Amino acid sequence: MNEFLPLLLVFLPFVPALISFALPERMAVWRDVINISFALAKLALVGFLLLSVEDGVTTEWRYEFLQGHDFILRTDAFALLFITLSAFLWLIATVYAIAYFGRGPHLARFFGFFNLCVLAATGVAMSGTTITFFLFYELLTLATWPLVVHKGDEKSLRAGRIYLIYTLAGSAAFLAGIVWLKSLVGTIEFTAPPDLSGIPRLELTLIFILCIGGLGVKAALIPFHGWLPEAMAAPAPVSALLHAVAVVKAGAFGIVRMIYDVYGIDTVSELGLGTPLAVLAGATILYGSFRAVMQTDIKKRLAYSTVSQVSYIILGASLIGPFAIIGALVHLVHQGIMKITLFMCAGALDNRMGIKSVADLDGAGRAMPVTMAAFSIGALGMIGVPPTAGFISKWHLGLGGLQSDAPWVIAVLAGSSLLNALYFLPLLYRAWLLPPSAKLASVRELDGAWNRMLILPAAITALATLAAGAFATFPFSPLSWAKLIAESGYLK
Amino acid sequence: MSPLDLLVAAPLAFMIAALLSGPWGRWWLLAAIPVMAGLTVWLLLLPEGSGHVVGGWTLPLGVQLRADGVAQLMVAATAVCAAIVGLYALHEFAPGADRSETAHGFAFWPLFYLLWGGANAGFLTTDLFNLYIALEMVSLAAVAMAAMGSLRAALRYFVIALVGSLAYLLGVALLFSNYATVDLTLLAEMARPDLATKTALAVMTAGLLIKAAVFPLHGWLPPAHAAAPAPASALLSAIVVKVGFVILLRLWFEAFPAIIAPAGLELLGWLGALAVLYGSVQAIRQDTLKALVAYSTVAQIGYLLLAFPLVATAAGTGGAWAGMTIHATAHMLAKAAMFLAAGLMLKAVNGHHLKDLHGLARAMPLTVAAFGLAAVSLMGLPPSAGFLAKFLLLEAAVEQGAVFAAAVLLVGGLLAAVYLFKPLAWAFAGSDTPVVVAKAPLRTAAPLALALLAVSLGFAGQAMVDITAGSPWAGPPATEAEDVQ
Amino acid sequence: MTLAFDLILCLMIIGTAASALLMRNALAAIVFFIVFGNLLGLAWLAMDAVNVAMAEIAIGAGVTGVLLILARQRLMALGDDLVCDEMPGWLRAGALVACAGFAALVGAAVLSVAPSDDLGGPIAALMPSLGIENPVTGVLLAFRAYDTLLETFVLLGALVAVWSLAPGTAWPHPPATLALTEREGHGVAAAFGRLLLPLALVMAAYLVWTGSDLPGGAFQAGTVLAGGLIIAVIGGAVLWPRGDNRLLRVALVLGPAVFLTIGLAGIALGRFLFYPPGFEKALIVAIEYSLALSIGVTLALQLAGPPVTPDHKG
Amino acid sequence: MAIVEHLYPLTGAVLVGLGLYGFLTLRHPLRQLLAVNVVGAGIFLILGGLGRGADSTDPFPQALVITGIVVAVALTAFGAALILRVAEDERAPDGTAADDTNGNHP
Repeated sequence: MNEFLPLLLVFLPFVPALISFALPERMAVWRDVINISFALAKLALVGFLLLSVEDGVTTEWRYEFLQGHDFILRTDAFALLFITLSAFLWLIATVYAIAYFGRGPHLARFFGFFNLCVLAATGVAMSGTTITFFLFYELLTLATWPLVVHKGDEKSLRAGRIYLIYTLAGSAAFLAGIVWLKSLVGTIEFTAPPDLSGIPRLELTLIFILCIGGLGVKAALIPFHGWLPEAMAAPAPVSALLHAVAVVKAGAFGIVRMIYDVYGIDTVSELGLGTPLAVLAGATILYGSFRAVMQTDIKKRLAYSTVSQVSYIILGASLIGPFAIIGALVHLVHQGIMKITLFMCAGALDNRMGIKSVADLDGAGRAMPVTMAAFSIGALGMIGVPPTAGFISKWHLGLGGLQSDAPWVIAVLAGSSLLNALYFLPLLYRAWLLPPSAKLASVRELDGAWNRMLILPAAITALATLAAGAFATFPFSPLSWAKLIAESGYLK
Repeated sequence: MSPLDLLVAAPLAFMIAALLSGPWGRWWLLAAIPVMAGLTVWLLLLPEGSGHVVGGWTLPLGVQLRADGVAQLMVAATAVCAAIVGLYALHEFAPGADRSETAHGFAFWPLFYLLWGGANAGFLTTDLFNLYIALEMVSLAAVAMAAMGSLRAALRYFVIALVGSLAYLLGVALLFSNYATVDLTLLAEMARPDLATKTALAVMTAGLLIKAAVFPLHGWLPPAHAAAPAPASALLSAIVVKVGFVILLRLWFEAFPAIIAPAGLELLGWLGALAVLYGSVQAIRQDTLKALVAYSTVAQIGYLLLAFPLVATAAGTGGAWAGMTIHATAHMLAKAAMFLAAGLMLKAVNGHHLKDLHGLARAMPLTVAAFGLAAVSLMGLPPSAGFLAKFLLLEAAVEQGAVFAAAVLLVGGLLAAVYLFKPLAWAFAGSDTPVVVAKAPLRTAAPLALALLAVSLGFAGQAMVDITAGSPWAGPPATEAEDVQ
Repeated sequence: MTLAFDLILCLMIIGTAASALLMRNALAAIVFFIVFGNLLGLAWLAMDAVNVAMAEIAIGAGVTGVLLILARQRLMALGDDLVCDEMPGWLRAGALVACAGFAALVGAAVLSVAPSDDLGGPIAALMPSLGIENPVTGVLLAFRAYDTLLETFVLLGALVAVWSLAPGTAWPHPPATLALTEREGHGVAAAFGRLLLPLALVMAAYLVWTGSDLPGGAFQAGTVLAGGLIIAVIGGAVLWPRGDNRLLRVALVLGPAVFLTIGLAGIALGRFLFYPPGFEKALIVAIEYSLALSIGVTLALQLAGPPVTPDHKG
Repeated sequence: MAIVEHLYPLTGAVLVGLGLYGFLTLRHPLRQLLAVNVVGAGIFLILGGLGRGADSTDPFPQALVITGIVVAVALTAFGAALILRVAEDERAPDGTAADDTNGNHP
């Protein structure tokens, strides 16, 4: 039974995907029920696995799809960190999407691909070899494209085109890298880094660049970030999913795997590859923040904020040190929770009151206090105000920078936090302290089940943002789990 | 008893039956499918390299049939394609309103079986002259099917194919004169690098490159494949070009590997690379759907040629060999699916252009899904068989340090994504659902089944690698084909 | 034959071929092509290949020539005067150089191979077991019967392919009638046709029968039959049948069907296309007769071309 | 002496070249069809001529040639019909026989 658990966990969303595709629109209620119940089932399954992995039991499923090429799904602690996040946010995003779209057209397709996306993200997390990782990584690309072009207007199609060009080119580079590496050292399982000592430095460096470059596209590292702000053309639930868990996180997750499980920190430090990557991540953090400040569209601003925030993870991973990696891992979760909160709120504001740009926000806090409260918590978290989750991340990253003799990291973090404040606080100021503009539709935030359902997910994740910060030392908190990962494998 | 000759005889028997049955001829398909399926399974179960000489005569007089890995894989893929395309065609090639015969509705079916039988004959024989006849069977049916769409394109195809056939025949004549045999297995033992052999090989290769539509001899393909009715296009792109390719394989890697100069392999590799790039760029530039899909065939054939130098240098590992043959199989299934899906979509909107597909993902979700899945395999994205093939080729290229080939493989995949997502983007465009009239909606199952197969065969990777490795001449030196009764 | 004869013959072959290709007048070109085919037949005779000579004269020169003449006539009727656009001189020069080079390459390859009768011996050794004398028929219908079987299907398929070209309104009407250009010749042709058809039948039957022992055989006989049919149609003695005529279909598939059936029956005795000992000649002759009939009808209909809509006859 | 022995196959080689030249320079499909037949005849001469022994000709290539001639005539017949139909189609009044709608599809 346990052997098939990883398989079950990955392919569970396939069932609601198929059902969503197949059910006619008039049975939409059933589709909603099925989607939510499968999300719950998956969460339960993840809970069960969390308990067993904490006891040190990892389960594994392997299948030799080609001689010498294993397809491996494994539940190690790092995988579970990502899976827990995705399972939790999947449930949240499903509820939100149902409320957001109501009974709009062609949702069957949307929920079908939505589920495939989650399948791919889970697969990315549990992949036990580079080639398995690649399989799911590509599947993720394919499954997200229909979501990006969901609206079908000129802008979405353009976004979809740009998204594909970036991500497929990235995947090609990544594929070249892993095939090259495999031809040198054979199959690479993510259990212990292979022995790379006999391989010329130049080759290793080139492969590293190919792989990180390829993964960096999804993680929106500069200069490969161009697709992300464009992808804002997608509906809010898609943006939430893309930014918080699926696409960008798959890239960041892959980079962590590359550094810690494929090359191993020793090889990376020996080759001197960590510092350039850290610098690039730092540059991305500052660049993203700068661009965010300049945006007037709320979703665009959030998008550039994502560019910046995801690189925190890469920064932490590339600094190579106990605190830094804990910071990176914990931020993987924290950023997800915070960013999904922000996107869901932005979507709700747009959906209910037609607010799209910063200037429209005046007085929105009075019309939709719950939404704006959740938004504010997310924004403060992003800035890194204690006791939110964001503070925990930045604290560890900062310590990690000091520990790795990279004091410039503190400057980057400080600068970024300043910029974060610069682009988030005005929103809060406008929403809470300015009088509402006349043209804003007057809405009653919590009227009707649909509307309550639209707010509820954001409220939950906002509370989670607070909880992750306030109860960071409790077992099973993201921080504790990140420490578990770091202690179990990444720090020797 | 052996399935080898029955796989050729059965379609021919059905050809006669279809000819005799007039307006009812199409229904023979329902008998043909189980018969051919049974024979194909039987073929797959045969021990590696089993074969015999037809009629119980002996070489060099007789014609030897043999089941090696390539033949098994290609015959099986052909059977799947032909069966499903045939089912799809039942509606398109039907009698007129008053049960009277129509020229196309009647003639398609005998030609269909001629093509099927000819393709099987071509895959199974080791006799170069017999291959010539098989090639003509296939070409004749193919041109006639192309003529059902555009007479002009068919004429162009016909004239060029004729030259290709004659070039091939000239080579056969020279080889027979030189060695007093036209059997590949005997030639492999006797091959000498003399002028006659080299000339023969050169002209035969040129002829086959025409038949397989390899750049720069591909000119006839796009107009003919784009204009033909959907099931005909599917058969042409999936099966017909593969016959020329398989003969090329047999010549280069079975009969004359000893006298092939590396430069020749390199040349074919370059042609393949150019075909991938040129075909893709042309496909990107098309604004009609079927022309796009047809140029995609030009590009995909390029991969097969690109693999030639990799296969030759990778003796023993077999990765490139498997990659090449699996690519041929994957392309067969995916391209047939894509043409059928394209046919349904265009029929429904009554147009030809990409922009006519506007919003079709909503009106015909399953058909668009079939197109999309086929596209996944053609782009070489996981988990499809197309990915498996590309992965194996890429691995071989990287292992051999063939950086250029590896780059072409990767870039080709990206270009394929560019041109294949264009129609998909149109299908996903717009928020209003167009009103389409899909006749015989059950037909959607055909492209969907083919596309799903192309994608899911990726999971059966090792099985396909094992089958295709069953060529007595792919890895170790050639051995005599065994005779099984 | 003497060397001089061979040499003159070859020069004439090349000369007529060149004329057939280079004449501006299409009719003259086709006439030269027919002469060329007949000279080739002579060449085959000179090489002691009587079977091939008959096939070449009957099919290569005869049927192909009639085909080309008919096609030209119909194209002219459509206003296509078959004039080729003149290519630029430098292109023609380039093509000439390339083709001369290619011919030289092929010629060199040919010269490097010594002519020899390699398989004559092994074939002769096997012939007694077949009970027929003509080794070419032996090769065609025994050793390489598989080739021949497929070939008959190519022929049949070609007719279906010709039919498939019919305009939508034309199927299943008969092909266009063949008419002489001059009215006066009509009566003569009619009488001739009525006379010739039975003669052609007898002649075909004879050719098949001798084919097993002497030169001749199904293809040659089929061609004679086709010729008889054509002339009979020109004279109006018989009319082209409709494409969906039952009897016609049976006649068309008879040869291939008999061949295939005998081949499949062989499986019961061991192998596809295996002739049980003692029955070789009987089976081969049965195949040949049915083939001759089918080939005759098929060739005649191929010459007739695709069906036409009744109201416009080309 | 080689030339004498090779007289017919060499003639065949010349015919191949001639036919190819005709094919390349003649721009009318029917003339090209004729040229292709010349090439075919040349190939058959090579095949038969090189199978000539001291006093007999190998029956094996003879049979191949006969098969080849029959295949060639089948293709020529189809080609001629195709050329004719293309010509008819081009001269047809608009609408009655436009290229890819031959009226055969319901």
